[in-house]
Amino acid sequence: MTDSTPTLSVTDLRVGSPFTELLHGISFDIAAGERVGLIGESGSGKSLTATAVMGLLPETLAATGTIRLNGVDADLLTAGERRLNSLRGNTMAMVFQEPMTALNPLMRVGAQVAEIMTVHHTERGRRQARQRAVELLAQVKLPNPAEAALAFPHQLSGGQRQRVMLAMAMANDPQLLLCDEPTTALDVTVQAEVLKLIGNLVTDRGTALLLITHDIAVVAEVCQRVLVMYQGDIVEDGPVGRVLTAPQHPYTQKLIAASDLSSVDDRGRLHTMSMPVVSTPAATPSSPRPIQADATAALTAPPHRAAHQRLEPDGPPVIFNEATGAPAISVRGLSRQYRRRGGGLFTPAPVVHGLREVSFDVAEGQRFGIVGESGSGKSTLMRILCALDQPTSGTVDVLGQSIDGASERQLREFRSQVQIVFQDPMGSLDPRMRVRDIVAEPLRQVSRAEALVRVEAQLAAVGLDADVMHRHPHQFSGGQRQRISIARALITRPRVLVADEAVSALDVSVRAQVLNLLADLVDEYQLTLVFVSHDLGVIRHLCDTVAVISDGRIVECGPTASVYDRPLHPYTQQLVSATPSMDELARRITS
Amino acid sequence: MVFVVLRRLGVFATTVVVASVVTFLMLSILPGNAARIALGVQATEADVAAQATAMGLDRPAIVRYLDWFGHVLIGDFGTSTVSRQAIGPEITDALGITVILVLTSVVLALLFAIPFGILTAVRQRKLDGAILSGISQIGVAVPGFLAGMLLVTVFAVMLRWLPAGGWVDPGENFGEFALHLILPAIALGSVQGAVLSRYVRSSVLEVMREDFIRTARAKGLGAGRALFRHGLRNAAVPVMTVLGLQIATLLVGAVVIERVFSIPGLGSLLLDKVALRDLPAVQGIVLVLVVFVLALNFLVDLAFTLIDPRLRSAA
Amino acid sequence: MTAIKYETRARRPAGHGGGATLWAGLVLIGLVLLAAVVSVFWTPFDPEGVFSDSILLPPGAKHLLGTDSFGRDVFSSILRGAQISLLVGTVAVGIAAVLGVPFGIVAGMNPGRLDQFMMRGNDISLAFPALLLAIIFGAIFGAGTVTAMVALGIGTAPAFALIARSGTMQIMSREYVQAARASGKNGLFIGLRHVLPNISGMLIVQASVSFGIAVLAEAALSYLGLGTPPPTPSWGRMLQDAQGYLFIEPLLIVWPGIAIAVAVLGFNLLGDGLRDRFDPKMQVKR
Amino acid sequence: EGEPDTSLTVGLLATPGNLDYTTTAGAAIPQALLYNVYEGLVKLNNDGTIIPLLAKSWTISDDGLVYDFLLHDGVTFSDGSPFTAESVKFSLERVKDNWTANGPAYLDPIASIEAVSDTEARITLSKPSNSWLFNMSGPVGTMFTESALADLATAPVGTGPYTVSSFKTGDSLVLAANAEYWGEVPYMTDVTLRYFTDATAQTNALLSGDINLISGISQFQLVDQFKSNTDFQVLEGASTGEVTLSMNNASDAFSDVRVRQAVMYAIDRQAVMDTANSGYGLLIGSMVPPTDPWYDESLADLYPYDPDRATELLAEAGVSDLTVAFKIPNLPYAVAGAQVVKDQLAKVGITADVTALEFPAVWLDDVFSSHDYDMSLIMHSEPRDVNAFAAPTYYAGYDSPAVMAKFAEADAADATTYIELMKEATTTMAEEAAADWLYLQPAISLADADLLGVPKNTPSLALDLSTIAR
Ligand SMILES: Nc1ncnc2c1ncn2[C@@H]1O[C@H](COP(=O)(O)OP(=O)(O)OP(=O)(O)O)[C@@H](O)[C@H]1O
Ligand SMILES: Nc1ncnc2c1ncn2[C@@H]1O[C@H](COP(=O)(O)OP(=O)(O)OP(=O)(O)O)[C@@H](O)[C@H]1O
Ligand SMILES: [Mg+2]
Ligand SMILES: [Mg+2]
Repeated sequence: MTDSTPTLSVTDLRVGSPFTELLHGISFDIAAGERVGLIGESGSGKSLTATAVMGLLPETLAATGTIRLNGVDADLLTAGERRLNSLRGNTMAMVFQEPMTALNPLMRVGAQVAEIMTVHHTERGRRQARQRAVELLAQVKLPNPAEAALAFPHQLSGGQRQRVMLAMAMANDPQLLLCDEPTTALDVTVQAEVLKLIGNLVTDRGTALLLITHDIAVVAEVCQRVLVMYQGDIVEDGPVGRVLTAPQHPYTQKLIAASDLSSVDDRGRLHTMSMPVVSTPAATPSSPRPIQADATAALTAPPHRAAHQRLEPDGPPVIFNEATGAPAISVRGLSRQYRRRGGGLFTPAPVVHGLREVSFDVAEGQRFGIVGESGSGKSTLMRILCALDQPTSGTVDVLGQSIDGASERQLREFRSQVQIVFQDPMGSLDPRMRVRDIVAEPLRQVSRAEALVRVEAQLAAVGLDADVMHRHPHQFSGGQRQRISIARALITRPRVLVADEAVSALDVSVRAQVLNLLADLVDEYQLTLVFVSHDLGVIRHLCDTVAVISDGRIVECGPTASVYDRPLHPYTQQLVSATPSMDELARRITS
Repeated sequence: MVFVVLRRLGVFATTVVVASVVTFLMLSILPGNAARIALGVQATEADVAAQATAMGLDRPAIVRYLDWFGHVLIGDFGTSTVSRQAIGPEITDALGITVILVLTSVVLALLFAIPFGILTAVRQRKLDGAILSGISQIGVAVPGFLAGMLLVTVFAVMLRWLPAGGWVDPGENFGEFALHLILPAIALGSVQGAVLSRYVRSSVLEVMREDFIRTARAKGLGAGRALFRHGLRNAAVPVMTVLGLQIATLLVGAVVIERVFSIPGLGSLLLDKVALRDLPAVQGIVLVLVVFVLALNFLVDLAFTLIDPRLRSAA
Repeated sequence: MTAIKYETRARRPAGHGGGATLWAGLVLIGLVLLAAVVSVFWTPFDPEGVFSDSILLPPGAKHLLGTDSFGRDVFSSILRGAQISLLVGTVAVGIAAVLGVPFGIVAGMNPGRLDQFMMRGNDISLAFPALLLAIIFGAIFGAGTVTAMVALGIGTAPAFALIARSGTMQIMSREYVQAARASGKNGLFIGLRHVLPNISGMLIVQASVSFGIAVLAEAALSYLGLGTPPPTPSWGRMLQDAQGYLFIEPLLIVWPGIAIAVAVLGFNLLGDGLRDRFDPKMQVKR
Repeated sequence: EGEPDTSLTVGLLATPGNLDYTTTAGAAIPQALLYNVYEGLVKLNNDGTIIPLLAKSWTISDDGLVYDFLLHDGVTFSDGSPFTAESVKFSLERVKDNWTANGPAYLDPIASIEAVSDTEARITLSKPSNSWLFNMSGPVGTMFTESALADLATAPVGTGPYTVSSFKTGDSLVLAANAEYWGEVPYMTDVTLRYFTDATAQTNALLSGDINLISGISQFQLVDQFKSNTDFQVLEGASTGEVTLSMNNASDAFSDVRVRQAVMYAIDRQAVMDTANSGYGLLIGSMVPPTDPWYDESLADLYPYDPDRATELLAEAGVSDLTVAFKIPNLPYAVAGAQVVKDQLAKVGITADVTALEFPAVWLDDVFSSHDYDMSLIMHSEPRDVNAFAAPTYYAGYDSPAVMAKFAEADAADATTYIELMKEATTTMAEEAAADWLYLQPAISLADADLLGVPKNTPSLALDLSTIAR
């Protein structure tokens, strides 16, 4: 940081549509080699800020203010298109938020990476550019980079695509690198590598970095300075250590408190930053305190085992978490294969293994967590447990009902006893139905009046007022929507609740609310909970037992604390070690 | 692999057989007596009955179907009850004419629609874009035969630059062939072009809003280059679907233009043969049309697979 | 506060998504509708009579748009013709939707064999375009408005089926459908309560566009003599009749031409406007 | 200057399905081939008189039964085979068993045919017949050669001035002058008959110079533009097409003559012609065109337009609220005419339910074969078809033994009595309102101004090209 002029200087940036202003005049600088984090609530304007710097705002939005880049004698907001074209991808580069759609589906990824070099003539020829593209792909740790370069985007996983984006952004050694949630699609192990890579680039080349994320741990790990955005304003700007340990703006304070899954209040509940509008907090005096379910939950914990501990290589597969009495859920040798649609004109449809030979039990009253990377078969398992999908082979018994091959009529009773909460709070609610109808949906043979009474009671139980009943889902916040879907799941008083990534789409603040609510309800109704997440921290907080899935197999299972502290399987070890935790964070910051 | 190809062909063949049954059934309930039409108003009822027997009209439906389709399978469409000639060549001639007409008009339509559609999409928020877009909207709203009538009036009748109609085989006299093709191809193509340009426009608009275009621009590609290098191939996929459907409907749909320009195409042949209750011919024509459309669908699918790697390999 | 924020988000796109186009479309359709409704009760002259004493008059004070070869007031015929166009459009689109939408939904809800089977059936019906059906039906049942409408309806149904199917497949992958299944709801309920309402946007767009196509197709059929028989005025037949008078009374071809263009344009603009409005990409992104 | 242009393109409306008029009905084939490719012993001249063709001359025995034809010498068919009296015998004897269309019954009067020598043929009738020789001028009188019967549908072989050089169904028929023709070789050496489905397309083709001649325009509103255009000539002549408002005499609605007469008074034929036919045509009042010798122009005024009288007649017949099934063919003139008729009938309280039936298929079935109709509107274009119309089995259902007897008597009578009796019979039919013959369709030809010798009238089915020149 010898040069006193910052690499990027943004002054009084305002972005607005003809109807509203979205950014209310934000200003910040980034010096060369400086790593700045940008955090904030979803929708607070983080992505807008970055795209405004790139000059790539959607046509419908207009920006005012000044954006200056070191060495460029013009305001980027008013510079000509030709000028900007020569800067974009060369002097400044950006990694966009959604890796699924940011690549051209009809072009090989190697060519897409090479293009950024040929456009700016930073490589002499097409062939050199291709070669360099392969090198870059290797740098971002894409396995088999030469082959990967020839792949089309759909042939890569989300995380791989994100790394392709990163390779592209780094290709021309930009002075300014803008990364918008560059690791959301990555599992923690890859995330760590990618972050290291970004860090190296910045240090080696003196690049100015703006890193947008909702993951405070990531910020702590990578950045020196952090900006906090709240509703279109930068509300806090300071060194990471200061902001994370002594936040000043109330929003930042709440945000940080809510991010910490290990810090709980005296009831074992997370700190939330809920700003109640229609909801009252879960633990209002009106809602009866639950009878503590600890007595039933105090089971003899099954041993902590991992798959590779199998005694003989060809011996019977391990049955994880094997219950002694009658388990709530009993799964044996479960496999599910998918036959992909279509196939080529001359190739048969390929077979995809969703699950392979999975066996485990879940005892009544247990809070059973399942973790694993994306695509490892978690959702598949959940769908089968809820009889929404049929296994290819194996048996599944839930509450004594055999699910494999059961007809819808045989499942009638089952349906009211096993309920599911889905990942996406918006996607799991029919946008055209009113809350009242959504929540009442699972009820059968119940008069309308009674249904209304029960819906009202259930909404109250999840902390929503009765007046929300006539609204449509889009009129709620993410956390409120997830409460609605929980209310729907609980209205039939099920004995088993299956939650599939029920909090991963939520931002930290809302996440805390929902986790608390779930914990309350599980206690209150004495539910057997099966909770899926890719986030170890969340599982650790909520579940007593955890199973780790990798590539369609359970690789390890045991009491949460035990798995977390003494992981047996290499995959689990990776997973645990790569997960940044707030404790560690605090250590690192203070050191 | 061979198995998959065979299976696809099997499905295709089954579809064709079902289509032939549908065709046969639908046409077997046509009212009107082909024998009476052949003999005219002076013939007695006895003559007509004898003629019907001679034409094989009194056999049970299933026998007639099997006889017909069996022969079709070996390439024999039967003999026209009207021209008393083999129907196959009659259909191929007419189909050839219609296909030339339709393809020419589609090429014209594309030549117009692609630049026009892109232009109106790119300049969507500009005045000229809006005006051009308005023009194409109006183009869509004009009935094709009206366009044809006006073209004839101006270019053939008033200016006498081009023939008012008719058809000359390209092998016979290519210059004349080309002259005769111009007006009908323009009449058919202009409306299709207007329709297609709407699809090109919306498809390009859609692609322009895709994230990967933004990515391309973030690489430093100008808006135009980003669109050309990354957008157009993507935009082509939905446009091709429409194009396939358009060609399919145009094979019969061209009949209106064929009438305006007195072109002996397939649609005209169909109308004439229906009027004369030349059942073997009508069945043949409809079957050829149906198979043509099914084959076209097949080809469009194939083209998709070539353009879009996502369809080529599923992984 | 959060709730308020979401409310404004939901409303904002409605304000400008396809606004001008939508309004232009609605105004044009409004005109056609007005003509159709008014002509039920009143037209300046009888559009179906024969007036041998007022043949082929040019436009004037008495006959706003002149008269045709039967001495009929063209303005009255244009007004009455709106009825036919709207009728044909409504019935054709209605038939297409009634046949195509349930078909598409059932196919979309049952991926696998049934879907494949139904889609091959759909391929076959796609191979019989509306005009071909109109020709065949015209021969079987006699040409006329009803035949034309039915043929157009059946001919358009496969398009509706395709759209409904692809929409259904999207909706079926949504979690709320899974939730409904987990609640023990059967296919009929899911189809009616979840799928249909959620694909209605797409279907309305399709309906609007098909409406325009039907109006044009009716004109083409009338031209071929397969449409509405005289004396009931239909714009397409008016055009055809006027063709013979192109050199005597060229205006005769102009009026029905404009009427058709206005109606088709109206429905196309409406369709475009609605598409923009329903298209999540045109709306403010979350 | 230079070579005279001897090629001609004619625009026609009805396309022949094939070229065999011995088994295929319709006017299209004779129109193209009769007198051009095929010839008979006699020919119907443009003014309606019978003149010699392959027969140089003929004599008729006093009892009207024996016809001796003297044939031209050295005539050959276009395939080279000779035309002799044997050809006459062969061709005419073939009709009875092998013809199914175009009136094989016309030759029923023939008892025997004898080839006296190569150039002399004798035909003996079983009873005298005035119409027989007239019919011999039509298709049934055609001379064929035995050597070329295999391919009548595509390769006609006749003795005429032209041969068929190519035929594309629905598109065109190309004729080339027959270099070996026994008579005077025609001026036009290459004639293309182009077939249109649409009258406007036809006139556009003429206006744009694609074709030189339109014979028998069908939509008369298209004619006026040519009258003022000096590049073209408009030729108006008489056809044999009586546009007929037929009433099913056997139906409940019209079995009472007074009801039929009421219709006659209710219809303003001039107005029908003005409105539906742009004023072109001739009011005839009976089924006789002016080219027939027994034409009586006074019949046109038999039933003047008098709606009051119509109402009276209906009242007399005790008919009120009459609704009739008015089934018309879906042809332009019928569709137009029916609208006017319907309107006029409405004024005397008759409701006509108009249905346009597909022509020919459905109309022939419903109306012509099944007689399932009350009223129809169709043009009868065959020459001298009034006898056929009077047959009780005919679709008109007109059943008058007296009239039938008179027709039979006329046929057997001598030439002058023939005309007299025909006149009486047709007058009776008109008086009894067997049908309402609205008007005679005019034969209007439109041609390039420099064309000469374009036939004006169409008394027969043929379009005689041999007289046309530039
Ligand atoms: N094209 C647009 N037109 C109007 N408003 C927009 C547009 N794009 C984004 N917005 C609004 O601007 C605000 C900020 O959006 P932005 O994408 O910057 O949020 P973010 O902080 O990146 O959120 P997230 O963490 O969810 O990615 C949001 O309220 C969003 O609805
Ligand atoms: N309907 C399907 N058709 C084909 N393959 C499928 C289908 N559903 C899932 N798969 C495949 O099965 C595997 C497991 O998928 P699943 O959805 O269970 O993973 P997951 O662990 O829930 O992942 P995520 O965390 O991303 O939700 C993946 O490879 C996926 O691509
Ligand atoms: Mg963002
Ligand atoms: Mg999942």
